[in-house]
Amino acid sequence: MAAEERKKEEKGRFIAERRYVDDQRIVEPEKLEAGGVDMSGRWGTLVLPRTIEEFDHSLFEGVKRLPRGGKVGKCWQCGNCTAVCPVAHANPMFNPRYLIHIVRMGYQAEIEKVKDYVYLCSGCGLCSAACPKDVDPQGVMIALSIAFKSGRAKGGR
Amino acid sequence: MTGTVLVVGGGPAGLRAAVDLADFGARVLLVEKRDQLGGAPVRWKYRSLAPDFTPTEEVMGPLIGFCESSPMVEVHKGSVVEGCEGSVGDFTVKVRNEADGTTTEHRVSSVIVATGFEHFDASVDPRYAYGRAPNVIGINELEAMLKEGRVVGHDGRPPKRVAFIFCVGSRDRSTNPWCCTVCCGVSIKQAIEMKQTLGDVQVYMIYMDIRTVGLWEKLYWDSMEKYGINYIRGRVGEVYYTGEKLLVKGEDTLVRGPFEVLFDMVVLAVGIEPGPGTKQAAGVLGLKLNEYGFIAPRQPNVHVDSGRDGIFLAGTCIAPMSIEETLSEGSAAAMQAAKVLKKTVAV
Amino acid sequence: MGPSEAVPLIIDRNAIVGHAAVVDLMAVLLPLSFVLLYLRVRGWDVPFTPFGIFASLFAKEGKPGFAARSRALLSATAQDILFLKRAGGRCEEPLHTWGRGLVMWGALGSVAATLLAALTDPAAVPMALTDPVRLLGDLSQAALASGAAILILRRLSNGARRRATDIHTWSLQCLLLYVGLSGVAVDALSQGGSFLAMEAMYISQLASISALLLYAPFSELAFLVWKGSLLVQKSLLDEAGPPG
Amino acid sequence: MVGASKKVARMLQRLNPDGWHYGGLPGLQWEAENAREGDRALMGRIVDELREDVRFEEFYHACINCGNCTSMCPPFRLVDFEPRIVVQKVMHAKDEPELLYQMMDQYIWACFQCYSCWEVCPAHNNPGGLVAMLKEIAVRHGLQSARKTLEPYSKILYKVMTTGTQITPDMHTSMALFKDWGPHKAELSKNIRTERAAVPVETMAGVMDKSWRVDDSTMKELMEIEEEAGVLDAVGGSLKDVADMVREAAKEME
Repeated sequence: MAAEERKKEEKGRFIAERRYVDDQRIVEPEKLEAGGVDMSGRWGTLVLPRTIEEFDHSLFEGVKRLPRGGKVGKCWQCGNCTAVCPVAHANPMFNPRYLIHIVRMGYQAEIEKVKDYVYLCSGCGLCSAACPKDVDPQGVMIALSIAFKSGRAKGGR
Repeated sequence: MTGTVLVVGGGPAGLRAAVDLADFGARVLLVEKRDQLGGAPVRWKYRSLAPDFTPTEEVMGPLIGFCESSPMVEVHKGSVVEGCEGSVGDFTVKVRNEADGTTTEHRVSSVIVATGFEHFDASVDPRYAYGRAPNVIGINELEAMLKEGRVVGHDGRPPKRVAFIFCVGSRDRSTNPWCCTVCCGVSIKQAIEMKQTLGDVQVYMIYMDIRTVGLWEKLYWDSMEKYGINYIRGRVGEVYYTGEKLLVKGEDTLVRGPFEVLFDMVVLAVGIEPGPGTKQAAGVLGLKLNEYGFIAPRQPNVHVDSGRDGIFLAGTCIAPMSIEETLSEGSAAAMQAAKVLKKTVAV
Repeated sequence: MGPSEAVPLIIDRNAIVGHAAVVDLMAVLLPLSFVLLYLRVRGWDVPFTPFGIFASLFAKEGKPGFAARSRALLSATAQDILFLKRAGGRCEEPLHTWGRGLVMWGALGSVAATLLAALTDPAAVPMALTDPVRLLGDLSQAALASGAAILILRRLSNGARRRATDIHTWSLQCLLLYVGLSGVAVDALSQGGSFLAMEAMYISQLASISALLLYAPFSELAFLVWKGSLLVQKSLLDEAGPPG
Repeated sequence: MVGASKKVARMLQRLNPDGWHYGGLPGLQWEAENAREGDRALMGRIVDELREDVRFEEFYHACINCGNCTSMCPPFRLVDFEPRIVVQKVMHAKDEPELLYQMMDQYIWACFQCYSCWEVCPAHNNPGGLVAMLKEIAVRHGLQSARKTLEPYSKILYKVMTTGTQITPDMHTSMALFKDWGPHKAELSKNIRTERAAVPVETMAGVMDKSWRVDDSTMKELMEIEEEAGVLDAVGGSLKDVADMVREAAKEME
């Protein structure tokens, strides 16, 4: 465990703004040889771009069909839900507005990053009361957590 | 003393003013630079008008029909006002016909300036590849396509994925620093029409702010809730033609993610800017232009008052506005001209 | 599964609904409720159902062994359910936490009291008012009713919240309220009411419990049970769960 | 300062434990701690210095959060760095100096001053320029972060200090005139690919020379400015060899 973590920390340690690069996007070959010269170490380090190249709405369409997820299409990203959410206040990795948006646009990498936090929703319903567009974010969180696990909607396993 | 009013510009504001004055009993001299009445909605073949998808003909048709047939309205198409002397109640204006070069002189009681606007020329801003890459069109061109009921790319195939880029030539110090106020609503209206026309098209609105003022907000809500149009908050830095599709580069500011996505068609929500006609008319009539090139009213909150007695303003030559506002401004200016008439010739 | 077995503690031998009939009814309804829950969760097309948690106890993958997993299961149950770490921990208002807590504790207390009563006196003859088991039952029913009342009033008190609440939430909370209230009423009637009134109340409580059992798999409760057990499973298998 | 208002305290709390800011977008915990442990007086001074700088008026107007700068930003493709956030934090610097300070740890060092953002900004802000100013301030105050981040860059820093930016004209794709290049852009970029191909890769020295022909007098002036502005002294503490290299180079030219 400890060795694994150390390895993770050492990955890309030459990058000045290392903390702003996602772990999974740093590629560092164990051994790199070019023209008979050993070039392992920083020369082989590669940072994969984080550019979004495709919008994919299949997961979003799946969410719409799940119980209580039907109204998610109304969301206009005002952020009222996140503003009142006591969970988001304590742990900002849980952000209803953000979750809805990344699912809508199908940003796979982002979904992978935060999908386990969706279960933090306490179901207090403050967001649904605050939502100006009647999206029922509390219900959408239910639908999202099912969707992330469901085989029916792409994106969850 | 004369009972005639000169209306410069045959667009919505000018036509409305002419119709109202003729109804009031005044004679109207309507001078239009182009060979066709109706202004921008007719010239660019607008399919329908926001927010209720009213067909353009329904709004413009009666106005044009009235002006062309009424004995009270003397229409000079293809003409411009070249000179204006005198004062309120008795101006002498020269109207030159551009086609045959003949100039006629008229005496008028007052002048209504309604010279309208031009769509921003997106080729000025290189980042949108307008004019260089195919399938990059302005909302004005899309309107004509929608009117034909045939939205296709340069290869004749309907697009599967379309991006609308908002605020092109608006809210930018390099081009025009003002907000054109209507192109959000118009773009959304077109996106909905596109969905209705094409069916299986994915539409993405790349916006900075959605400014669907007042009752136009319904368009915004419906587009999302009924038509499933996607909104991405951000601004596009570059449109690049790959030889097949258009690569649009931008940032989704809601997730802080860079995107580079291929589109079949890019629609630029080109803004409103004052046209050469406005500048020319202002020069001839001795009106002041503001820092943006629109005609500056005496007091910014009172649009009709040009600052010169007997000359009144209406429509988008003062500031960007929607067609409903333009029409009411036409009526408002007609009222001012009527007041002058009442004082001088007692109609 | 809520306060399902909250059978009142006074069951006379001459009662219209006999003890055996109640046991039979529950023996049918409880498994049916579980089956419905299973089917509902399966209907979402997710691989994990709440019953998978028992399989996880014996699963081969993951680090800790069976004993450690059992301990983890117990502690997660205690933390999340008894002490409301998840369900109540992130409520904005203390009142809301209390509402949830009372419902949770009341339901558990009712079940415990019923089981105890059944164990100590299978014939279920009337017990003295001071009987600890009976006291537990009464208090639990009252807690359940007041908890449900808090939840309902909380939703009613705010216009926006009222509008945002869907019919399933209302139905579930009203059912919980009625189960608790009728339980208390049965006991009160047994002390001083007419026999018929008590029996009628008792039958209505049985009906409400049955309705709750049949309806729970289709209410939000199914989701809560699913989500809760999923999180517990995650901690059992020592997967990196989200930091609470 | 003790009071530092409940709002600030609450905000710092928000940064903890996950270090989020700006509407819950992911920020960074270690920097939040950096800001909390930082000297509040210093944070205020940094903001004042930034605002009093003569370039500030030109580089900063107001940010409308459109994201145009970011859409053209090369580091943004790889790193979670956004010129938009830089300008936002500069905009709010007076009220929230700790956020600006926090950013000076690793964040701003992702920028390499290509000024693409400057060209596209509809409000004519210059995020790259603001980052440059912030970097200077970090160096001037000898912030730990600046030392740590700059250490591996001694040689490059030397290059920047003596000859300016590292961007070559052909690396710039936009049609618009790149303000920093002056009228010689076209001439410089005409043969640069061929010239570069001829340069042996191992040396890299030739490449650098080709990037921007800086006049000897300009270079001398640049160094004098560095010296006069006290930048060399500030760097001297942590990057002594760089400062020495600059001084030597200046002497050689005399």
